[in-house]
Amino acid sequence: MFDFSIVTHWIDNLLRSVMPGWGALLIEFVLVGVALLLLYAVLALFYIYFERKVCAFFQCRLGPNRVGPYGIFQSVADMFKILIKELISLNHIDKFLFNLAPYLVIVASMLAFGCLPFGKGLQVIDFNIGIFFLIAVSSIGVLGILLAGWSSHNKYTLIGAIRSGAQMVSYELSIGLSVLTMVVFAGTMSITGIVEAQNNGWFIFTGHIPAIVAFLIYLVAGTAETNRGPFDLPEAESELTAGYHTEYSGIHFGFFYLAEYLNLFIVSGVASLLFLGGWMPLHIPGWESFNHVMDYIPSVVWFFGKAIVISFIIIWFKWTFPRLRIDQLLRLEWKYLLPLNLINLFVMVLIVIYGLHF
Amino acid sequence: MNSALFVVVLITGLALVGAALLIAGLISPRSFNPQKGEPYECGIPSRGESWMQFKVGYYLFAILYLMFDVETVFLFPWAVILKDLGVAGLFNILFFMVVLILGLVYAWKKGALEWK
Amino acid sequence: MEVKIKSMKYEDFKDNEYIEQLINELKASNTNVVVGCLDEVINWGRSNSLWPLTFATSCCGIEFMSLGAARYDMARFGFEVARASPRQADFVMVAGTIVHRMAPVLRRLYDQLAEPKYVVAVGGCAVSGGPFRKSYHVLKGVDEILPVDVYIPGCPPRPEAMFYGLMQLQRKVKVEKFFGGVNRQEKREKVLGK
Amino acid sequence: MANIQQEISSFLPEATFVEGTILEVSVPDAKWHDLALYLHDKLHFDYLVSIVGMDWGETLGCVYYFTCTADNSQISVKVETADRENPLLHSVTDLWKSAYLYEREVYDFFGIRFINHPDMRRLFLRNDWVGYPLRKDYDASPEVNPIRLEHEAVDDVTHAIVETPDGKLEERTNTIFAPEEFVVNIGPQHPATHGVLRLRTSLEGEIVKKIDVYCGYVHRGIEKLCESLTYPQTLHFADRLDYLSAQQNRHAVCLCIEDALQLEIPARAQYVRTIMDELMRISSHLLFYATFCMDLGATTAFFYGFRDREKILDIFEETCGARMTFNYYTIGGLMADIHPDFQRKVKEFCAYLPGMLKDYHTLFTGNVIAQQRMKGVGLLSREDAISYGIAGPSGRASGWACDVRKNHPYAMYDKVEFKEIVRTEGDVFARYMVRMDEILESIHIIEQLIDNIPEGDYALKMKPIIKLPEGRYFRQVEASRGPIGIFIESHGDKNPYRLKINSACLPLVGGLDPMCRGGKIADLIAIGGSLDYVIPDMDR
Repeated sequence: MFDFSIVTHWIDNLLRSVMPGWGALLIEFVLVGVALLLLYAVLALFYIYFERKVCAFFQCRLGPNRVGPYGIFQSVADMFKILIKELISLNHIDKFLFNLAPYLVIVASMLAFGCLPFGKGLQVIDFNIGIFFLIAVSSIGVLGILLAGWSSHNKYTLIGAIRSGAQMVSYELSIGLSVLTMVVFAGTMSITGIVEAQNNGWFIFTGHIPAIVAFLIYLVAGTAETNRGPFDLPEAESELTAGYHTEYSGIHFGFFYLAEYLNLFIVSGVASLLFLGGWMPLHIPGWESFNHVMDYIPSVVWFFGKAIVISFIIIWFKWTFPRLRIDQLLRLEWKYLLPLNLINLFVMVLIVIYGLHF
Repeated sequence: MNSALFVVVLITGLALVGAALLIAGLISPRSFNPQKGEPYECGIPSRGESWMQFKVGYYLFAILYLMFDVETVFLFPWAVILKDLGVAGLFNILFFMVVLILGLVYAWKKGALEWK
Repeated sequence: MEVKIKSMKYEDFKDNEYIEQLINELKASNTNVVVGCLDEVINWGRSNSLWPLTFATSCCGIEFMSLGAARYDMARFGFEVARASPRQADFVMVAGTIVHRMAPVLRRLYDQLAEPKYVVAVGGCAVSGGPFRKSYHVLKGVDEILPVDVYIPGCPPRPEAMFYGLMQLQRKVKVEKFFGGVNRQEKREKVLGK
Repeated sequence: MANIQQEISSFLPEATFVEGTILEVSVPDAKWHDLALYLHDKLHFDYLVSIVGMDWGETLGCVYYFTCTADNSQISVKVETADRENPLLHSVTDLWKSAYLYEREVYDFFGIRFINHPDMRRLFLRNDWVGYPLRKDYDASPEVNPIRLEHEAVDDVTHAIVETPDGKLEERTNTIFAPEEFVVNIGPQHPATHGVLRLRTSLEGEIVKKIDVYCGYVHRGIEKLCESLTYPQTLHFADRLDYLSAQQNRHAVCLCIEDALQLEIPARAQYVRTIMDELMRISSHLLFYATFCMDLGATTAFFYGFRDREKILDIFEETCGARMTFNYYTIGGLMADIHPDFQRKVKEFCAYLPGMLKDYHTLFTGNVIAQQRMKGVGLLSREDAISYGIAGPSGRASGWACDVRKNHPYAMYDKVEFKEIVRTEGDVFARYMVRMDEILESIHIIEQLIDNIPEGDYALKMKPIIKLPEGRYFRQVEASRGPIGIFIESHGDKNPYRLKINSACLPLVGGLDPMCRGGKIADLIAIGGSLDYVIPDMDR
């Protein structure tokens, strides 16, 4: 398995040999920033295209196919368009909060994005409380949505914002508890540690029933956290026209659009990290030659492959289920997911203490 | 190193938004008319203020959420060292959790989990 | 300069005097190479990502829905993301009769659209009042209150006709100049006097 | 009928009668409310079908059509007033709730104000509109009512004329929304109002407190236009009313005129009309499925519905030459014979659709979220359905057997065997299921007819100018959304003196407010979707 830290160390040494340490650091920081930005943009464009194609095939259509081969440049065209659209100046809004909201949304998703381990040795931020940090920053995004809705001085956006608040206070809990379940199992909060711990089998296999339950809860709660159907209440096209971002135009709206897809990636990335071993290849204890073959597949492919498969499932949700109503949404969380989660956590604790796992 | 990288990522995010806004601000067209800045409400002028007293039906959920979220924060450190603590650790935290779960059951019985 | 639209030969499109005129103007104006190239890239993006406003009043609206549905699938051309909010839409398809009561609403929607914006008049009613031309409550064509870019006649026009009209709109977008043309940057003070 | 005539004349000796297919009673306005009370309580005419405003030159007035839901007998009442300056009639909103919108419509078109009506605002026209367009002396010059681009002022109070116990008339104001209420406009440009309906909705958090319906955003004045056209010319408007029941609407106009002329339509035309009507119903219900699921957020179902609807449109297109506005039925038969492939294609389609319907049910109906969104939401009792005049599939979902095809059969409906789908729950789910089951029932009807289409003429030879004998004619046909009624008053000319279209959709929005109160915004969307109104039909 290729370790990307070799590359980063090589660059580091090369830079340090030609310039003082602080200069090397500076250049490295810039490189990290640019790489992150590029990856972020490319992923967003890919995801927009991916979702459109996937939903088109669910709906017996073809989806974009005119712009470039198979329409792969469709989202690029959209990006150009959205970048040059007018930014409407509105009269009655709270200007500061209105402009702050897209920053919050993008920064939150960018920070969470930075925590993800894209491959062996390819991780920007690696705290020893990484997973905790990830949950913390990803919840900032909802704040952006709340502010966007509130500051727009529009009744639809206000309702959208309030809905997103209700959704946040509920599903944050499920995410927290299902992640907690896995932290109990892994015994560490460091992202590297969690991935390394899955060397001998992904948690979803080794943690058997509680891990599977936690995985399902995480999928549901993750879908809700990203405001995607069937939990797209803050946006609710057929109820609130465009929900919390009704008043946002041009690139302002583009940020929300971008962040929505990136959050989709982040949620699926975290799911693959916690349950499917992150960039770890599929290892089955005892099958040495099989494990060896799996090791030849680059770690980056593993990570993105898993993330995309989970994204596909989340997209599948969206295009299959009708939207929930706000009281049903809360009932689902507080009366079903929360008790289930607590029980699941307890079972997991017992399993860990008595070593009942594989 | 990590905290420095955290700042780098933060700045990257800010730079993305800032740069895109700058480009958009420079080249995007602009036009004005009296109706453009008004709130959009299906093509009809809005009636009165939008920032008015508005009934938020879920404040009880918010309070419950606070409780449980704080609980989760306490649980995380415990979760990491659970393997070392063993059964004793479980019972210590179980007492803490039971109190909270009783709280949830109480709220449920009181009907606080119904949307009103 | 030739306007390229995939799977439509240029000769098939030559019937539009207005666009030919725009092309000739463009040829005569000697655009700077950098600006010209940038223009082309931006216009490529704009013309391939025209998002309609979900707006329909009557029969033509159902054909507009058919346009988005499985058989015709306007997503193929990048018209996919029908936005319900005018802030995010690029053009409004006026599908159906516009009556006196609706006129201020439509005008407001148009005013609230973000620049650059286009109007497509779909169907006899929006083009000229159609079968209801003599009525006391019907606008004799939406161009009485809005500048219209493309007219699609029919009662209601078939989805194929709508596609043809939308491609004409794409063509129009492609030959427009963006810098110094579409991106006019008005000053707030000048227009609103504040 | 003679029986009813006797009872009425013994109750009200000054009433005069005109015999016809529907008995017509004329009463002076002073006695009208007493008679209305008698009709409602004693004779059980509990369903107000329509109020037709009329301008007879000297006098203004209304013709009311009532049906007794117990035995489906019909009666009409004519009330008139000679005061053209300040015409007043007594309101019957206290007895039939559907009168609320109908009387506002009459006020809008004729300027007749109704005593005791709580809310005398304009319904279709701007509230600063000058004149009453359906009066014969209306000044239609565009200078009087130019296109205004400023928004109309919307008041939160309305004016009403109330009769005090001692018989005096008083102007009162009623409040619609208090100043501190949170009022949101849902519509006119909204993805889920199925057109340009505007609902001013007062909210308390997510909960709907009150809905005030604004119509007229696509009011095209078809009734007035018809008055200057000959009878064959009026037909083409029918396709553009409720464009999803184009064939049935046209069927209603043709039937009304054919009834007046007492024409015997060739059997071939009757068969084809019935088949076309049912195909239209299927296509409309498929579109209902598509848009309703879309309203609830199940976008994929939208594409499924539209995909199968295209197959019907193909069949229509071969025979009629159009996808939506068909122009197929004419007075005395059909415009053209059916396409040679018609029978084969229809049979293929009838074999194909039931399988797809199973798919629909697995995709949407069986879904837990969908069930939770639909069941127990938007309850409408049978009494309310009748009182609000909510007929058609929505009425049948509340347990009211109101199918015109059964009650007053026309075309081939008395010769084919079919079930009237009636459910008793009266919620959104029932309204949805009634429509889904009606698709199967329509297929059943088509299957009985498609192989037996008799040879022969497809139309009678008609003169280009048709003159109807003098009189009032009213005819109902079951369209996809409920009964569409066509009222024609002929003065023996080549064009109608008054042609009134009694739309199936207008009463539906009348019932929106009581159904939605206390529900969430999401429920409002679901209820609106399940009622499946078509705005151009409502606004005409």
